[in-house]
Amino acid sequence: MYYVAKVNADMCAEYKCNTCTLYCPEANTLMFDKVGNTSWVDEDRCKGCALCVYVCTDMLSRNCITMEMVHGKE
Amino acid sequence: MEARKRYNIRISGLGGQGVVTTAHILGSTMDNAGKYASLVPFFGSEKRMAPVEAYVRASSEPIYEVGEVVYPDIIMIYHSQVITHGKSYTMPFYTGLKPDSLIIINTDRNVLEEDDIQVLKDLNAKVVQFDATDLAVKVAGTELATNMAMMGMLLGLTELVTTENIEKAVKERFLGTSFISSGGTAALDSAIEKKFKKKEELLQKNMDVINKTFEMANSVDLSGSELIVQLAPNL
Amino acid sequence: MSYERPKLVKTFVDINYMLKEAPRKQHFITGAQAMAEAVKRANVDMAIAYPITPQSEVMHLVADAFHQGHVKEYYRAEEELGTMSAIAGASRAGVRLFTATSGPGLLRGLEAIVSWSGHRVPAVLGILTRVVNAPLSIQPDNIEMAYMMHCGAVMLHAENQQDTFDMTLAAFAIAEKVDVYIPVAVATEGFFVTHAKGYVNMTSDELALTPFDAIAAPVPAMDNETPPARIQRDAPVQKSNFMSYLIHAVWQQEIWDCNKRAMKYVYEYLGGPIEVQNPEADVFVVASGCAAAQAREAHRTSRELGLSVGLIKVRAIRPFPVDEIRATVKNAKALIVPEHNIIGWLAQEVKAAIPNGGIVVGGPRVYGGMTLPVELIMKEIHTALGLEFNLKL
Amino acid sequence: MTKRVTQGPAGYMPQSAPSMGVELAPKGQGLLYGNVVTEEEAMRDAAIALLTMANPTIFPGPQILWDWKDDVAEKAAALLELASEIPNCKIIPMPDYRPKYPKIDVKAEINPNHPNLTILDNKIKACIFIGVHCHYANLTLRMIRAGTDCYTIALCAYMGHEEAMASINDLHASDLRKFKEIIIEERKKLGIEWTTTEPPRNPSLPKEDNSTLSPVDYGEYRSLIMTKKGEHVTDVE
Amino acid sequence: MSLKYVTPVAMFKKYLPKDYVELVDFGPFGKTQDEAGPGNMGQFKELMEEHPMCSGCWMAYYIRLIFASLPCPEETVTLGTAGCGRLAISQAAVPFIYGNYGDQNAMASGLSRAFRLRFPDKQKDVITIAGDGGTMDIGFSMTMHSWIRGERFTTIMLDNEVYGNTGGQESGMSPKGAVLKMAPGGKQFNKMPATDLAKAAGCVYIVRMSPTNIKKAAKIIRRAIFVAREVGPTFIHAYTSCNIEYSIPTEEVFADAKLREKDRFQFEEYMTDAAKEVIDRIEAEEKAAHRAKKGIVEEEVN
Repeated sequence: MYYVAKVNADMCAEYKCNTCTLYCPEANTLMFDKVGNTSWVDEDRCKGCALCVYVCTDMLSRNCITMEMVHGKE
Repeated sequence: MEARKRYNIRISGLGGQGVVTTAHILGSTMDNAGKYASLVPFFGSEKRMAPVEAYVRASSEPIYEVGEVVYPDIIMIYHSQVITHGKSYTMPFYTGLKPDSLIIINTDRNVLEEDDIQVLKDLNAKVVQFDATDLAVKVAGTELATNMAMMGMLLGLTELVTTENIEKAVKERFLGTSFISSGGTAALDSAIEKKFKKKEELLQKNMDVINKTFEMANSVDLSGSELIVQLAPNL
Repeated sequence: MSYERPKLVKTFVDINYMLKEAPRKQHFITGAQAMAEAVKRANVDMAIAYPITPQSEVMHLVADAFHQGHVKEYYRAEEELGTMSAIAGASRAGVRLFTATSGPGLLRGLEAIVSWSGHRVPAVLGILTRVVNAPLSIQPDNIEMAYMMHCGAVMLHAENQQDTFDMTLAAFAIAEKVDVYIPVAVATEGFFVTHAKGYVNMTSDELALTPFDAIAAPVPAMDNETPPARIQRDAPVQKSNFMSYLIHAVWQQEIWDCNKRAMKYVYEYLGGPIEVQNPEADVFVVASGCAAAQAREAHRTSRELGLSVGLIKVRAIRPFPVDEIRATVKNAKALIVPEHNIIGWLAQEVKAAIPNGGIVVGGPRVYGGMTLPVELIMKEIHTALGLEFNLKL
Repeated sequence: MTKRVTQGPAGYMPQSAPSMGVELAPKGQGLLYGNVVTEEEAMRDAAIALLTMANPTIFPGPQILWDWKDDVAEKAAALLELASEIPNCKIIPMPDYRPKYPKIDVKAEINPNHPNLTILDNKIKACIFIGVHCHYANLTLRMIRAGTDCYTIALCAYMGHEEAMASINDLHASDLRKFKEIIIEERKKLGIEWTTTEPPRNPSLPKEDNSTLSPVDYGEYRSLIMTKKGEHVTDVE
Repeated sequence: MSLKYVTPVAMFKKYLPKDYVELVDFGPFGKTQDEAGPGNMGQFKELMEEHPMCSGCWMAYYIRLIFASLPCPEETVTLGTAGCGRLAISQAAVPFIYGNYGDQNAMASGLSRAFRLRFPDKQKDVITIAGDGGTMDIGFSMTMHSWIRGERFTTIMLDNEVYGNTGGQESGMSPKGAVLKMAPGGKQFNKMPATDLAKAAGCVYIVRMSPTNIKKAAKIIRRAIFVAREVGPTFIHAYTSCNIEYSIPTEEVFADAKLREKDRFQFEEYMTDAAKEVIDRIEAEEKAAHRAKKGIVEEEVN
C-alpha cells in the first residue's frame, strides 16, 4: 500500500525531455533511457514523493507521470 | 511450552509490518491486564524492506531488566525473508534462544532448513508456522493487519491476557491520544484509517483478526514431540 | 602574505639511531625547549597550536621551529576544540602531527582528543600539566592526566627535561607503528619542568626522523590515493541492534589492544615502562613525572641513611605496567606514591595493579602549584619503616 | 600446543585476543591459534582447514581489489592462483568499509560492520582475509570469532592479526605462492581430486522482482505512505 | 593518476559486486560535466547511493546535485557532522569524514592544508557539507575562524531551518516566530545572517540560494570549488527544506523551494575581484573546451 511513480512511456517519448530525472531526490531511481527516449522508474527505489509529477504536470503540463498504488495480495 | 511467569520476546520483521506497533500494543495489553511489560525503543530510521527488530518483556511480576532481548524465550518472525534472505541483523534468527522456547513464524510453508531444525530440536523449541498475512487479508481485508494476527497468535498460545485486554489496548492505539507515534507511523495510521473510513470499523477488523487467531491458537497442541506445528488457515 | 622559509637539508635517520646511537651534546635548557627541540628533529609535517598562555612556551617555540624550516606547516587555531579537530582532519591526509596543550585547554579539546584513538590518529600531544579546578590558577598540578587516562591514548610521563626530549621523539615512532597507530601523549609538569632549566643531551638538529609513511597504516589515509573511495571515517553505527553495536564494542577493544601493543615499543625505545632502583628493598617509592625526581632524591637520601628503600619510576601511564610493578614489589612491605594532584590517580593505579593493595601509601600529595619537598617523602619512608621522622611546618 | 585463539562462537561479548595475552609474531614467523610458530606451520594448518572445511572463501579487501599501487596486480594474480587450487573456493570481496544501509547483499560481498551476515548466510567454515586494512581486519576477525564457528586466516602485509586462527605477516606475492604450494601438497596428502579452476564470478543478486512482493514488504515510514497528488490526507472521515 | 584507486585490478573485476562495477563503468569518475553532470542525471550511475532520507527530501536532492556537479570527484573529500545530510553523504562513493559535533570546518582546515603539503602538485578538493546547526550553531566558531584564516576549501550549508535529524528543534537559522521544539512560543530572535557573517569573515565567494534552477545550482557549486582551489574560503548557503518538520506535502517541495527564493533565500552572489578572475578564466576555458569538442563532433558528423 504505497505509491510509486509510473511513467507513461509512449507519452513521454514524444517530448524528448528528461527534465523530471533532474529533480528526483533519489539517485539512480528516475532514469532516462536514451534509446527509447523516455524516463523510467526503478520501482524498488522510488519513495513515492511525487516531485516528478509536479515537474511533469504542474511545470511542464505534460502529464506523463502518475502516482500509482502498488497492490499486493489484496 | 509451559506457562511461564515471564516472557522475553524478540520480534523480527521488515520495515512496514508494524513490528514496533506490535511491541507498543503488546505493552499496553499487559498493562490493561494488570500485569507488567517493558519495551525497548528501536532507534534508527527504517525504510521498506529494511530489517526491524523490537523487544518486549511481559510478566505477571514487575520487571527490572532493561536493554534489548538478547536471550529470548519467544521469537516472532513477521516475514519469512528474515529467515530465507537473512533479513535481520540478528543472525541466525534464533540467536540466544533459551531452551524450551517458542518461535512463531508468518509463513504458509516450512522455511526452516535442516541445520536450523537440528539446532532448534536440541533446544527443545516449538515452532508455530502460520500464514498471518493471508489471515489478515481474509479477515480484515488488508495485509496491514498482519501484526495483529501475529500478536493474537502469541497471546492466544501463551494465554497471558484476555481478548478484552487486547481490545482496550488496540482502542488506545487507534482512538486514544496517549500514544506518540513517529511521523512515519502517523502516516501509516492515517492511511489505514482512510482505508476503513471509520475508526470503529478499523478497530473491529483488527479485533476480528485477533479473535480468529485466538481460536486457532486454542486448537494448537504444543505438547507433542514434533518441532514444527504448521497451521492451515482455518477459514 | 607569504615569506620564504629556509629549506633545510636534513639527514633522515630511524628512531633507534636517533635515540640510541646518534652523537649527543649537552645543553642547559628548559623543558619546553626540550620538547620543541625534539619536535625539530621529528620531521613534523604539521603543528597546530592554541596559546592558552602562559602554561608553557612549547607551541611558541614550535612556531619558531616552523619559521626556521624544521616544521613544514603550522597555524594558530581558534581554540583547543578547533585545534584538536584540525589535527584529526589533517591526520586523514596522512601526515605527521604535533600539538601541545595543558590543563583547561586539554579539557576544552577533550571531546576531540577522546575521539582521536577511535579515529586512529597517530598524533603526538604534549601535555604541560596545570591546575584545572576552580579557583583557576596557572600552577602546575597534573590532575588533567586523570581525564586523559581513559581516552585510549598512550601516555608517557617525563621526569625532567631529558625525558621530555627523548620521550617526545619516541612518541612519534610509537604512535606510527601499524599495530599501534593511536595518539601518544607526552606529559610533564608545568613550571617545574617546562619553565625550569636542566641538562639535556641532544642529537644534532641536522638529523630528522624518517618521513611519515602514509601507506603503512591500519586505516586508509583519505587522500584519494588509497582505496577504498567509498568510506566513511568514522561512522556512528546506524543500526539499533546488539549485533550491529558489536562493531562499536570491538572497535573500542581494538583501541585498548593498540594501547597494549605499544608496550613492546616502550621497551624498545625507552628501556621499559618502569625504572627500578634497589629491587630488593622493603619500601618503594613509586612515582611518575617530576614527582619521580623528588622520589629519586628521597631514594638517594634513604640509601645514604642505610634504609631499605627502592625507587620505581613509572614512565608509561598508558599502557600501565601492571605486570612489571607487580613483579617488582612482590616482596615489598610498603609502597609510597607521591603525587602532584589531589585525587592520587597513580596510587589508585598501583593499588589496582597489585594483589595486596593495602601496602600502598597514597601520598604525600601536593596540588594547586605546591612544591613537593623531598622531606615529605622521607617522612613517609620513615613511618613505613617504623622510624621516627621529625618534620615541622 | 595450547590453542589460545580458536574458532567461535566466542559469545555475546568476545574477549579480544590481545587482552587474552596473545602477542603478534615477529617477522618471518606466523601465529597459529595465538601461538608463535613458523610460517610454514601456520600455512599448513590453514591449508588443511581450507581443504577440509565447508565453503572455503577468500575475502579480498580494498588494498588488493583496487589497482592503486604497482605491486597490487602481482599479488592479485598470486592470490587468484592460490584460490584456484582450493576446491570449490569462492571469492567474496570487501570492496569498502562504509556501513552499508539498509543491508548488504550477503552473497556478493562482506562488510566489516557486520561480517557475520555473509559468513552465516553462506555457511562459510574457513576463510582468508587479505588486503583489508589492519584496523578493519581486526574488527572483522573478532566479530567472526564472536558469532560464528568459522576458521579465519589472515594474510597481512604488516604485523599480522592476533584474532585469526592462522596469521601470516609481512606477506608478499612470493608468500602467496608458497602458501599455494603447501595447499597443493596437503591436498594431495588428503587425496582430494581437483583440477585447477578459478572461483566463480561474483553472484550479485538480480534485482528483486517487484511484482512478487506484497505491500507489507514495504516500509512503515513516512517515505512510503505518501498521498497521490491532489489527495491529501488531512482528515479522516 | 588518482583514478587508479577507483579502478579495479583487472582480474578481480569479475569478483566485484555489480553495483561497484557499474560505478566504474558508468560512473562519473574521470568524465566531464557533459558526459556525467547535473544536465544528464539519470543517464549515468551516480556517486550518491540509495539513502535512508525521507521521501521528497529537498536536502537529498541538493546533495545529489552536489555530487553530480563535482569538478573532480576522484580528488574530492567531503566532511560533515551529525545531521540528516550525512545519512546520504556517507553512502556516496567519495570519501567522507565524520568527526565530532560541528567540527567539520576545523577538520577541513587541517585536512586541506595537509593535502597541499603532501601533494603540492595536485588539486584535492575539500568540501564541508553540514546542516544549519552544524555550521552556524555548534560549529560556529570553527566555521568563522576557518573563514577568517582564509582556509581554501568550500563550505556548503544545507539550511533546512531546523534540527531535522533530532526531531525538529529550533536552530539559529530558523526564522523568527517559527514554532518548533524548544521554541514552543515561536522563535524569539532572527535568522542568523549567514552570508553577511561570511562576508565579514573574509569568504571570497558567497552565494545564498534556493536550488531550483539546476544549471545555476551546479554552476555555483563548481564556482565555489574552483575559487577555493586558488583564492580562499567559499560559502554556499542553500535552502534544503525539511518537509517533515515544516509539514510541506512532498509533491510541493519544489514549489516551496521556489517560494522561499522570493523571501528568505533571495538569490545573492558575492565574489571578490580575485574570485571573479578565477571564475572568468575557468569558465572561458570550459567554454572553449566545449566548443572545441563540439567542433570535433561536427567535423566527424560532416
